[in-house]
Amino acid sequence: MRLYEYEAKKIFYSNEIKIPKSKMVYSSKDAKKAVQEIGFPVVVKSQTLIGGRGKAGGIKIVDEIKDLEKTVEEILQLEIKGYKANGVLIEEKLNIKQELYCGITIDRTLGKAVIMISSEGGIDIETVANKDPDKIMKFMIDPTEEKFSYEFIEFVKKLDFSGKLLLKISNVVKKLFEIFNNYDCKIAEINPIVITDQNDVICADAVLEIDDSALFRHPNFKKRKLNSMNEREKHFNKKGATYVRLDGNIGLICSGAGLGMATMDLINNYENMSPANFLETGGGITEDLVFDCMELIIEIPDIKGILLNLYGGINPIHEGAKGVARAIKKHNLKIPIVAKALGNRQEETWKILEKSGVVVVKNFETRKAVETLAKILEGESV
Amino acid sequence: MRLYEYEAKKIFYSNEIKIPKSKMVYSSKDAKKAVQEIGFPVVVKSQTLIGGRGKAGGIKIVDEIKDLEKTVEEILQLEIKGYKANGVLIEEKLNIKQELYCGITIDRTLGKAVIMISSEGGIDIETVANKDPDKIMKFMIDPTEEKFSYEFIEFVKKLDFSGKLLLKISNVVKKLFEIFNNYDCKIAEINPIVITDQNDVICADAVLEIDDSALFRHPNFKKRKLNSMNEREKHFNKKGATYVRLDGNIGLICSGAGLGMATMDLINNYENMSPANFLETGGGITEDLVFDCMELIIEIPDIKGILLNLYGGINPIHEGAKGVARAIKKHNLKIPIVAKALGNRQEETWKILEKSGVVVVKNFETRKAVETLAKILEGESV
Amino acid sequence: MSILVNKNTKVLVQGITGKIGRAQTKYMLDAGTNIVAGVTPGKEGTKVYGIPVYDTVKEAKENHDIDASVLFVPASIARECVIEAAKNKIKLITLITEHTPVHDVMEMKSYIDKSDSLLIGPTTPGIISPGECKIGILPTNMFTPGSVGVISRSGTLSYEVSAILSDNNIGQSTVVGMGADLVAGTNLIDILKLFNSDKNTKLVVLIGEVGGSQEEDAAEYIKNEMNKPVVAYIAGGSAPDGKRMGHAGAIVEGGKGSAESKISHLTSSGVKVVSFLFEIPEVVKKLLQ
Amino acid sequence: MSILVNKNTKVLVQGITGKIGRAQTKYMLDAGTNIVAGVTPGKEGTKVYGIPVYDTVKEAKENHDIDASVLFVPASIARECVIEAAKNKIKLITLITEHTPVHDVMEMKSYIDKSDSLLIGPTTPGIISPGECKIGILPTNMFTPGSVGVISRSGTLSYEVSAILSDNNIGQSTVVGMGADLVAGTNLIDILKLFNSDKNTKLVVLIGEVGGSQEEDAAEYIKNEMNKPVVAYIAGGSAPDGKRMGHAGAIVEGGKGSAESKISHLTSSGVKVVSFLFEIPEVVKKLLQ
Repeated sequence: MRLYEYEAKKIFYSNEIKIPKSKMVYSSKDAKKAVQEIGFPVVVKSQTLIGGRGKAGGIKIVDEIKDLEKTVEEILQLEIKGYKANGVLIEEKLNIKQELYCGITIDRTLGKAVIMISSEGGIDIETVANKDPDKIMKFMIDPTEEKFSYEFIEFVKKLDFSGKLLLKISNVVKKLFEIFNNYDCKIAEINPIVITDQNDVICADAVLEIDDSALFRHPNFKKRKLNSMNEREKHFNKKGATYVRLDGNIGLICSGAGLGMATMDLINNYENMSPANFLETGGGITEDLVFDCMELIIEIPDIKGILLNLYGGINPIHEGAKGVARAIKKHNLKIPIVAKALGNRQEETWKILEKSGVVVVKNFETRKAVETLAKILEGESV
Repeated sequence: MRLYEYEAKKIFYSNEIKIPKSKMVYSSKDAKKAVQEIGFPVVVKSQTLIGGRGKAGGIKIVDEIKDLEKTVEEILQLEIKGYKANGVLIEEKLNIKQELYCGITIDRTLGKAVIMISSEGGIDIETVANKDPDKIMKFMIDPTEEKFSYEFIEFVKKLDFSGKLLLKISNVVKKLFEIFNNYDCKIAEINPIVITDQNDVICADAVLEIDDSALFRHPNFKKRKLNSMNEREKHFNKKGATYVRLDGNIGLICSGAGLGMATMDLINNYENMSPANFLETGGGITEDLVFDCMELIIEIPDIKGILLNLYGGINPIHEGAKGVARAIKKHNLKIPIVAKALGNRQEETWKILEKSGVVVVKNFETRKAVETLAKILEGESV
Repeated sequence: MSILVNKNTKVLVQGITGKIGRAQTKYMLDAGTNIVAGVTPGKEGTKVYGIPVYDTVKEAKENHDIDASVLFVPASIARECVIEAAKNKIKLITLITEHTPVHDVMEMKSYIDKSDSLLIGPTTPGIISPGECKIGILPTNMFTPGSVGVISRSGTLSYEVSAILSDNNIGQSTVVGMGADLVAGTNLIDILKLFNSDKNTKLVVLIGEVGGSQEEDAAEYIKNEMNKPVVAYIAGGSAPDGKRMGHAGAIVEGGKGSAESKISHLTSSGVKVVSFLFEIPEVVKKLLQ
Repeated sequence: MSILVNKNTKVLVQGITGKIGRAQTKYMLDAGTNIVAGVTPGKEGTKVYGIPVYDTVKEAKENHDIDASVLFVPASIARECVIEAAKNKIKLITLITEHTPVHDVMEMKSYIDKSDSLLIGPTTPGIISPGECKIGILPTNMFTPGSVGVISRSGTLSYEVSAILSDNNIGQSTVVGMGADLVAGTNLIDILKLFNSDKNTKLVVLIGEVGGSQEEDAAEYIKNEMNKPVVAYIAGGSAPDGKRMGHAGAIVEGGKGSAESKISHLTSSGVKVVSFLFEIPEVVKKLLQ
């Protein structure tokens, strides 16, 4: 779960990381009020979860009141990669002397948090990373060992800071690491950390992504996530299923991410077929879950066929089959549905599916199931 | 800083340890209201920081409304070891099947927390400890290593519990240990943990003592402590000084606890002298602090003389001397004051004291200073 | 004979009395697994399919020889249960549980790395040496004994590829599901090493997927150390991109993580990378000739 | 010659730029202590009485040989500063700071116990080997060189007893303040052992006080191991009782902790226990004859 910049900054503020004066608004009217408190010039920032908003025109500086309304309205209307902003943040403009970068994430191979800092922060940080990786200092953290203040100081010294700036920057990195741990983050990032002309150290942007699996430890964020979902999404979320809408014409229900990806690879191999969605159930299959999956897919316009690809390891696939049967009956479905369902209780599963008119492919190869669906769509008999 | 039972129970409750239904009241009128919620029979418990209140009559069971007012008033008026109650706790009476003991404190020699549990809790726990120490299980905790749920289960199993009771009791011990750590406790104790006839596990009493040195991490309790102090006590507290009122006639100001105790040993050796107080400044001597010490002592009725015993290691004893001089001048003090003050800047110190009429003993032995004061009080010249 | 598990492996089931633990215990027993004990706190004295249940791993260990533990426990306590197994010196720990917080996984991995134990998972289907021992939830009927080792980052694809191999009369020495989470207790290289020194394994099939740099690291190991052929498939070449999440992930991965990167690293290490799973039997047969 | 410190001991001062750190650095230099560096984060490049200041212990260590560190740091960060010294392998760490939270002390002690370092304090006046080296805040003029070792749980009484000894022409090999907190980094026994094997120490004066069971434990050691005479005083025989705080403390101490208990344990271990400090010189003289 990624937080909006303004949400992340609230967390920073309550953890004693300095942030610019700012106010979240949803209209140009409120923006005017906000500016009265903050004072010109201000930065107007689109609140969206999509990266690259700066380059897409989602961040604008406004010097005078006459430009405010227009800029705010523009940014509120601006779509970035298909997404509109969830309000704008009106923020004091800092007098920047230097921009630093600090990002904390997980090194997947080592299974350790890695803290990265660079004295060349800003929008081009990835270019720095590619061209001059030595300019980004990296520190691996053993999660069972406490990290002490002096270690953050030793670390930040490698960027050649000294005196009060050394202490201020070390403190920001330490606090960010505490947030990363306390909020179960997968990513905690400040880009840039701004050193102002007054030698203040202020966080100008904020990225926090909380691990969805850990939301049970963060009831407020869990609530906020559930509030942003409809009933079906809530059900999916509770069961640990993943659904991503795509552009194609074949509905897909798979019982694992790898299987789903492999099935998509196969579907994409046919000219007239492409996945309309990516849907993986994880290990939480129930009749209701698969029923919901089916309803979700048949709502997609121009859907031509459905492919189920399920394994009965931990999953009770016979229960899933009942969900398919229920959906077919309720919606009187006529589009071709092909299923491959193997593993524990497969015979029972096949029986239920076949009774509902699903074409069951009893082969081990997903290819055969995709082939079968392709043939049906071509009008061939199978 | 010891918490009242009702304060400790609030902490227990917010940490998901079960406590009896209860309400804190300060009058018999409010007690009646409380009983309407709780229902008879109730236990009326004096809220005091002194141990042994049960044996002193500070805990009474009330079965009927007719006895309530009298019992509450009696307990509100009851003095236990010279202290009146800070209100009474009205509490549901539990149906007790068994009483357990759980106490967590610090083993001073090892420098480790020690968790103690016994299946023979209740008011006679110290008798159990003396007569049959094997009935109290002890576990030493390395503060740098996390203690896991399964370890608490392993631990509580030694009391021969099983099934749901095992889980409930282990959970209470685990939560109490979390409280011990999170609230910087020196002592966290539940005596008794009650197993009810319904196999509920409920904490019937609660002792928490928070480390005064750690109050900076617990601003709410720091505030509550400061609120209960007058200005002078606040000053003492801030400087880390300790003051205990005793029964004698000789005021005492020492710059360390050991020195204070040794000086008391010497004073007690004289028939007509005994300490009126114990006062140790710790390492925070300032002019104001010692001035306050002097004012505190001269308020004691029948004070016959004052002994200062100061070392200038970390302490600026010349500053302390200025405080003595100021107090003498302000209150036009005439009672004999003897000072032994040695170490860094001792000559300067002596000069200030002698100028104010203090008898300065320049010997290394505290005995000589005590002797000198005794002689003055006997009317001998020194 | 096989890696990690064989017919002598004595298995403990943590979380044996839950709905899933109970059902999967039955399937494992049916597959011939030598389950000797179970653990669920508060349930000591009961039995599940004749298997005695204990309150703690310590007691199970005191009463039985135990080589391996498999966990069907809630995600919220997975961390503590894995550490309990490791502290009790169980050599092989398999965590089936999905949706364990990644910070918990990092912590358990840190404990494991300092111990003599090996952790498979979380979100793993487990391990099977067909005909000898199954630890986990893999559907037994997909697997046949043989001499091809299978390592898969995806659970379901480990079934699919094994079923395809079996269908083509290519049996498996051991099939290992690595677990699909952001952080896995054990990396591909650790398992490759075991297969490399297992006499009965003649060839290894590696099923990777987009994300992380395990396949790239494995490629390096294969190039330098591996003395038997490796066939690989990388899932996710046509998968949708995740939403972009800050720069940190990109900087850490440093250009690795895409299907292209993985395929090119593996190919240049001498691995035969196929585009579809169904191509595998033919390639394997050719390489085993 | 002495224990713990001597004229060759190279000393670091943590918290050297604070008011107290600065003043005490001067007193230590005046006492002949070989202070080679100081640490205060953010103050690197400055000097205190000619001593170079660094941001971290690590850098001080890189630039100087350091045997011992003495800390004048706020109580709230004492834990981290002690651990920083220990992690940088400084052998002797003396924490002068008062009012450190006891949970912090337990944590630092746990780190120290797993390291090769020794922690004196917190709330200690420090250590002095008169004429050679002073680490801490002891007022130098109380002490003279000689062959009596002094260990004191009370800071001020370590001054008093040394001054009385000096006044009676009995010099001290080393005087160690153990620290007055609930938990001390080092216990009496640890220091007794050092004195026991120090050739220059002929007799040990032990100043205990009520509370804890260190003196009782020391009595056991003295009885079994000590090969030189010990004279003791226990402060607090007439001190007021603290308010009663639950049963836990009483159960842990199990009857130990009172002046009576300590005196009887020490006496029956062959220690000469005096009732007043001023009796010590005479007893010492007799025992040294």
